Amino acid sequence: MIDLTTTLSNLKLDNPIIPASGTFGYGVEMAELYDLNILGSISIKGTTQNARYGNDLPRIAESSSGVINSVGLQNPGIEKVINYELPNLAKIFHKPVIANISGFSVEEYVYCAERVDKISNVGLIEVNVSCPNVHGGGLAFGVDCEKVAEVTKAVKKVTTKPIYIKLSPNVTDIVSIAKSAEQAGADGLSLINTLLAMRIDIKTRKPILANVMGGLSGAAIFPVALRMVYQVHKAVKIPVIGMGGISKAEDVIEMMLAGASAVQIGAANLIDPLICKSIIEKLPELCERLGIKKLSDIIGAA
Amino acid sequence: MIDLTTTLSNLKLDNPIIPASGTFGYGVEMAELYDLNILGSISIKGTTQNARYGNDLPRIAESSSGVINSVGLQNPGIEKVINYELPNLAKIFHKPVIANISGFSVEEYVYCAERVDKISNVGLIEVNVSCPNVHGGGLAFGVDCEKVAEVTKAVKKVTTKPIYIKLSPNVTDIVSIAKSAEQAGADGLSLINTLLAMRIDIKTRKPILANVMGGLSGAAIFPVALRMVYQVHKAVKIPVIGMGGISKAEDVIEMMLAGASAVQIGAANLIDPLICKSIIEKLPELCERLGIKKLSDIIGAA
Amino acid sequence: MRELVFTIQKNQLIAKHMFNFVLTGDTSDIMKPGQFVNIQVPGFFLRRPFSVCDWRENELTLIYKVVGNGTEALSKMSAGQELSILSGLGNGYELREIKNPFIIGGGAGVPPLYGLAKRLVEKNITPKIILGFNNSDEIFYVNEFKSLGLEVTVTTLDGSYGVKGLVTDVIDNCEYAYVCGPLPMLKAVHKKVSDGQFSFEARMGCGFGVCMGCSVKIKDGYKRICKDGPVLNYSEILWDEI
Amino acid sequence: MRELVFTIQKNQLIAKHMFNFVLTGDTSDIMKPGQFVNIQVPGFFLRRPFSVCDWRENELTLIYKVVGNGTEALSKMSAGQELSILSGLGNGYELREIKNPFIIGGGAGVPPLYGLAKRLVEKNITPKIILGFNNSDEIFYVNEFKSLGLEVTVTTLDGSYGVKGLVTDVIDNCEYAYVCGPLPMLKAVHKKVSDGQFSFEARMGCGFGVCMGCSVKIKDGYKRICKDGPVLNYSEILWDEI
Ligand SMILES: Cc1cc2nc3c(=O)[nH]c(=O)nc-3n(C[C@H](O)[C@H](O)[C@H](O)COP(=O)(O)OP(=O)(O)OC[C@H]3O[C@@H](n4cnc5c(N)ncnc54)[C@H](O)[C@@H]3O)c2cc1C
Ligand SMILES: Cc1cc2nc3c(=O)[nH]c(=O)nc-3n(C[C@H](O)[C@H](O)[C@H](O)COP(=O)(O)OP(=O)(O)OC[C@H]3O[C@@H](n4cnc5c(N)ncnc54)[C@H](O)[C@@H]3O)c2cc1C
Ligand SMILES: Cc1cc2nc3c(=O)[nH]c(=O)nc-3n(C[C@H](O)[C@H](O)[C@H](O)COP(=O)(O)O)c2cc1C
Ligand SMILES: Cc1cc2nc3c(=O)[nH]c(=O)nc-3n(C[C@H](O)[C@H](O)[C@H](O)COP(=O)(O)O)c2cc1C
Ligand code: FES
Ligand code: FES
Repeated sequence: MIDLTTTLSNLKLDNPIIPASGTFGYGVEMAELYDLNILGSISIKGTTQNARYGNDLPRIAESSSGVINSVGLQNPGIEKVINYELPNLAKIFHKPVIANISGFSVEEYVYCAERVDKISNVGLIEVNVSCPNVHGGGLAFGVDCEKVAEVTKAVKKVTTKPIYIKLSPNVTDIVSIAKSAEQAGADGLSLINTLLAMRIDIKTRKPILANVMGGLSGAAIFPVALRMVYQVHKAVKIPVIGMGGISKAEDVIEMMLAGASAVQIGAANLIDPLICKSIIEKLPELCERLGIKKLSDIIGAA
Repeated sequence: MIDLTTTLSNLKLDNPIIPASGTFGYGVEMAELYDLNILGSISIKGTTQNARYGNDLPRIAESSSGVINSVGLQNPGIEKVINYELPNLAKIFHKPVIANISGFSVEEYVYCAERVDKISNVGLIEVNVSCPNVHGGGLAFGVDCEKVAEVTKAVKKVTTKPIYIKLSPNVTDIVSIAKSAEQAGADGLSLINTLLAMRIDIKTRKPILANVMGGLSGAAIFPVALRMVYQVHKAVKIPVIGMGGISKAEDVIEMMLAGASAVQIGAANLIDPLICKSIIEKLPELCERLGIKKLSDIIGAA
Repeated sequence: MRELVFTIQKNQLIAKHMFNFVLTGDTSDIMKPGQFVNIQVPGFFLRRPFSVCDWRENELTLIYKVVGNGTEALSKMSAGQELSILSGLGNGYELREIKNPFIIGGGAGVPPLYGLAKRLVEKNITPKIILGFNNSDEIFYVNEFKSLGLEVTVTTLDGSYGVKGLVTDVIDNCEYAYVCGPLPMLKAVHKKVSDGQFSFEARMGCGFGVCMGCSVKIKDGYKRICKDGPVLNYSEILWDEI
Repeated sequence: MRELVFTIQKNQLIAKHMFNFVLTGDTSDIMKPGQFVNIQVPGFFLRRPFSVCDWRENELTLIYKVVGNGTEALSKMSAGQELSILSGLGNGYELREIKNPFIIGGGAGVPPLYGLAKRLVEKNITPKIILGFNNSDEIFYVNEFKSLGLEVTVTTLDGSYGVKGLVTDVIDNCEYAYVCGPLPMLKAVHKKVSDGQFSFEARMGCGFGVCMGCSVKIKDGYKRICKDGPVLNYSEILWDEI
């Protein structure tokens, strides 16, 4: 028997496969297709303090091996997530979940973190620092070491569960941002979020997305994500959840070799809703073939 | 008749199609396949002061819709380029070429720029600031506004031909770097160079590239390149040469709508050596279909 | 919803840029006309959504228009080739017990209305059919609707067939309409009818409700075109915002 | 070099993971054994290089081993399917007027040596053939070499066929060798022979000399495996650096 278990801080996962925030809703649609309890965990759609409709349509554009989204954090707000979505998910998924939270100010992050920290089926809090920092002029929190540290410290102060900071890849030096988060007390890191991108409709001569720009994800970004996970893992001591373009079991192995303790699967869910299941089913055989007995042994082995 | 001409500073091109530096050698191999004189121009392989062998093999890895290279600026050095490669190219290509130069210090950039400035078939000098800055600790010149400005000013001082600064996409804020180059006197900008990326061999558990990391290019990066060209075009007044993942005539239109005055085609040459020819042949028909009479009219129209 | 493999049986040009696409496979997830399927076209990242035009056991008919690279690639595929399809997506039209509804379609919006008309007829309802096209080259399925025994009015923009003008020019005294077509047509039609069901399009990430890529505001919150739609009710639609 | 379309004629498993791949198309760009072609496998960004095993007018034979995703996909293709191929790449072996050369191959390096042996025989040269494999499951083309009237020595690592051991165990008194195989084999062989031509592999960006992806240092500068190789001469190779 191949051992697929892995650990994120105090959270033990049956396997490293976690659907990524924003690509799995709150699980109910996917539960029509398969028993979600085979998953390592689930990262829920990013939650903000108040309900958000998000950006205007179109919100989706396509590219070679990728999808660009400008959903803009549509979510029902923290109260509804806590009172409705999370209990609902608890009925179909009997393991701790990852609560992904977002904010447009430090106070909003703190508010959301404090609220989800008390929820029993939340095992880990993932703090998405890729939202534009409205107080600080619109660039994302996640591109600035000090802002990342500030958010991390503030969130740590009000929580007891492991805090994972989800980093933006749209930066010159991912390593120094990762280190800032670590020094500020982050228990782990999630990377990467989407790459800032856009498409133009050559017939209308206008950007395809109503929001003009959006985030690129999918297989296209895998080698960039892998590079960042590799660099960050080498530079920090806290665990890293690796994501970005993972679409097959081989990619999971590669991402773990780069240093990921677990992985998230995003865009691939959209085009193949059974992808997480297929990967989990394929992992033992692949490990066997590669001479891996305990999957967590290979974390950062490259 | 559709007018495909476009202008880069004082350089008038018959069409906007330019093979990108490093993906077309010095033209001789491609000349076996077609008459290069159909091209708008050619950007030659990046030249450094001294001959460089570059990095160890393997230097090439693949990804979904992309290729990662760590060639490491193999080139015969500026003297041989000037005395052998450029005159050779002049025999088969009878238009001004783009001399792409690189350096590991400001002095090296200056040396190379001064030398190529005197060569008659050089129409424009493209300064690749993506090389690691050995004096400044190894991060590329191109990720730092001040360094970019310094290189630009120094190169402008010793040259008479248009100077285009080729920007690295591995930055938090491409716009401020573009503006620094403009303020320092750049006549135009080329973007983007490759995205820092890597792959790991899951059998050997080691990075595929001997150099560990390399640069991702090809269709995978098109929406990131398009976004950067769009942002930079909106922020500067000087012309932009757009590149990154262009692989068909439609991509050329899209890149020009985003703000490119001309485009370069890189990785696509490697997998389809006839791609530049095909695109040039397809452009008139496509323009016709899209109601474009003069291609340069659409620059930045999105 | 299920992920299934279908085999192409027929892929035939039936009007300008318009293909009749017949596939063999398990259709048991399709419950209602107006539902759609999401097709993985080889070489493209996202799936392409197409309304079910008609279905029976083991046979699915779609009609698609070549508008971009994905549909272009689809048009080059041939009988025997297999496709991964997410079947049984969306809510579909609810078959209301209204005696003489209108069915109003435009261009690439016509396909689902055929499956709808057929099923209304099976319920002894006799819809009045109004179909709008740009010109005579683009007309398709008029005879198929007629074969159901229905009265069909065709409009063309240039008058090259049927009534010259828009579908809205021939809608008269309509209490209830089943509608599918481009957004400007839907908006124009809503002003001419008192009630009805309208099928919408949106660029989709997933097509089954998890990505929020297709979410539109309605009077009482929002709906996902892919999961809560594509068919929305007249009264819930925010006509000024959509 | 030309970009051409070839049609698959045969794609047949002939040993463990090893496929005999026969294609129909214009072979006029292939001049010498040891040259290679670069195949666009649908769904993959880079082309895949394979040595020409044999060729005649309108027919190209390759032999490939399934080692990764691209060759896996190739192995699933079938007769009638078309492939974009860059044909006539690389320098190939120079056919030297040496009476009794050795031809030494290992595993997936054997294919080009068959085309070479055939053409040497046509020139009345009688090479001695030494082929090394891991075990009997992986052996292929031994009979084809024998059919040329040549003496063939086979080694297997596990002794399951022929001589147990490595090709180097059976090289005796070799003045000139044509060699193709994995790098460790090439290195080992060079120590047992006085002169010869060695065919190398490298991960390639282009395969026709423009990207410098495959450049190796040699005694007098560098050579691109794809354009100046894949066949290098014994004397120019930097055996300690390669
Ligand atoms: C619920 C639904 C039902 C549909 N039913 C039909 C049908 O029965 N017949 C038919 O001809 N067309 C139908 N469409 C439209 C069809 O999905 C698009 O024409 C098709 O996706 C275009 O793909 P492409 O690759 O050719 O275009 P491209 O422009 O190259 O596609 C690029 C991206 O944009 C998306 N896209 C482009 N146009 C549309 C559009 N109008 N709607 C949604 N996504 C789009 C594509 O899916 C793809 O993700 C339907 C759309 C939806 C949402
Ligand atoms: C000049 C030349 C001649 C060759 N002739 C033959 C032959 O006749 N028969 C045969 O079975 N194999 C041959 N090879 C090796 C063959 O090219 C690889 O096995 C093949 O590219 C692997 O593709 P993949 O997608 O299955 O592997 P993957 O590992 O999935 O490929 C990933 C990338 O690495 C490259 N790559 C992987 N292994 C090699 C390799 N050994 N050499 C070069 N590139 C590699 C691929 O081309 C691709 O770009 C030759 C290689 C070269 C350079
Ligand atoms: C439609 C969509 C919505 C997303 N929403 C969120 C979100 O709410 N919060 C977040 O942290 N990341 C969000 N992401 C980013 C993903 O969680 C993931 O980091 C990214 O897509 C890279 O992984 P992938 O290439 O596997 O998709 C979203 C991605 C997509 C495609
Ligand atoms: C093999 C290879 C070598 C390259 N060498 C250079 C170089 O010497 N100088 C340079 O400025 N850019 C170099 N580039 C970058 C390209 O010129 C181009 O900016 C980049 O590849 C993005 O375009 P593409 O996606 O069309 O390839 C190289 C790219 C590749 C793939
Ligand atoms: S397309 Fe994903 S929710 Fe509708
Ligand atoms: S592979 Fe491009 S030069 Fe050899």
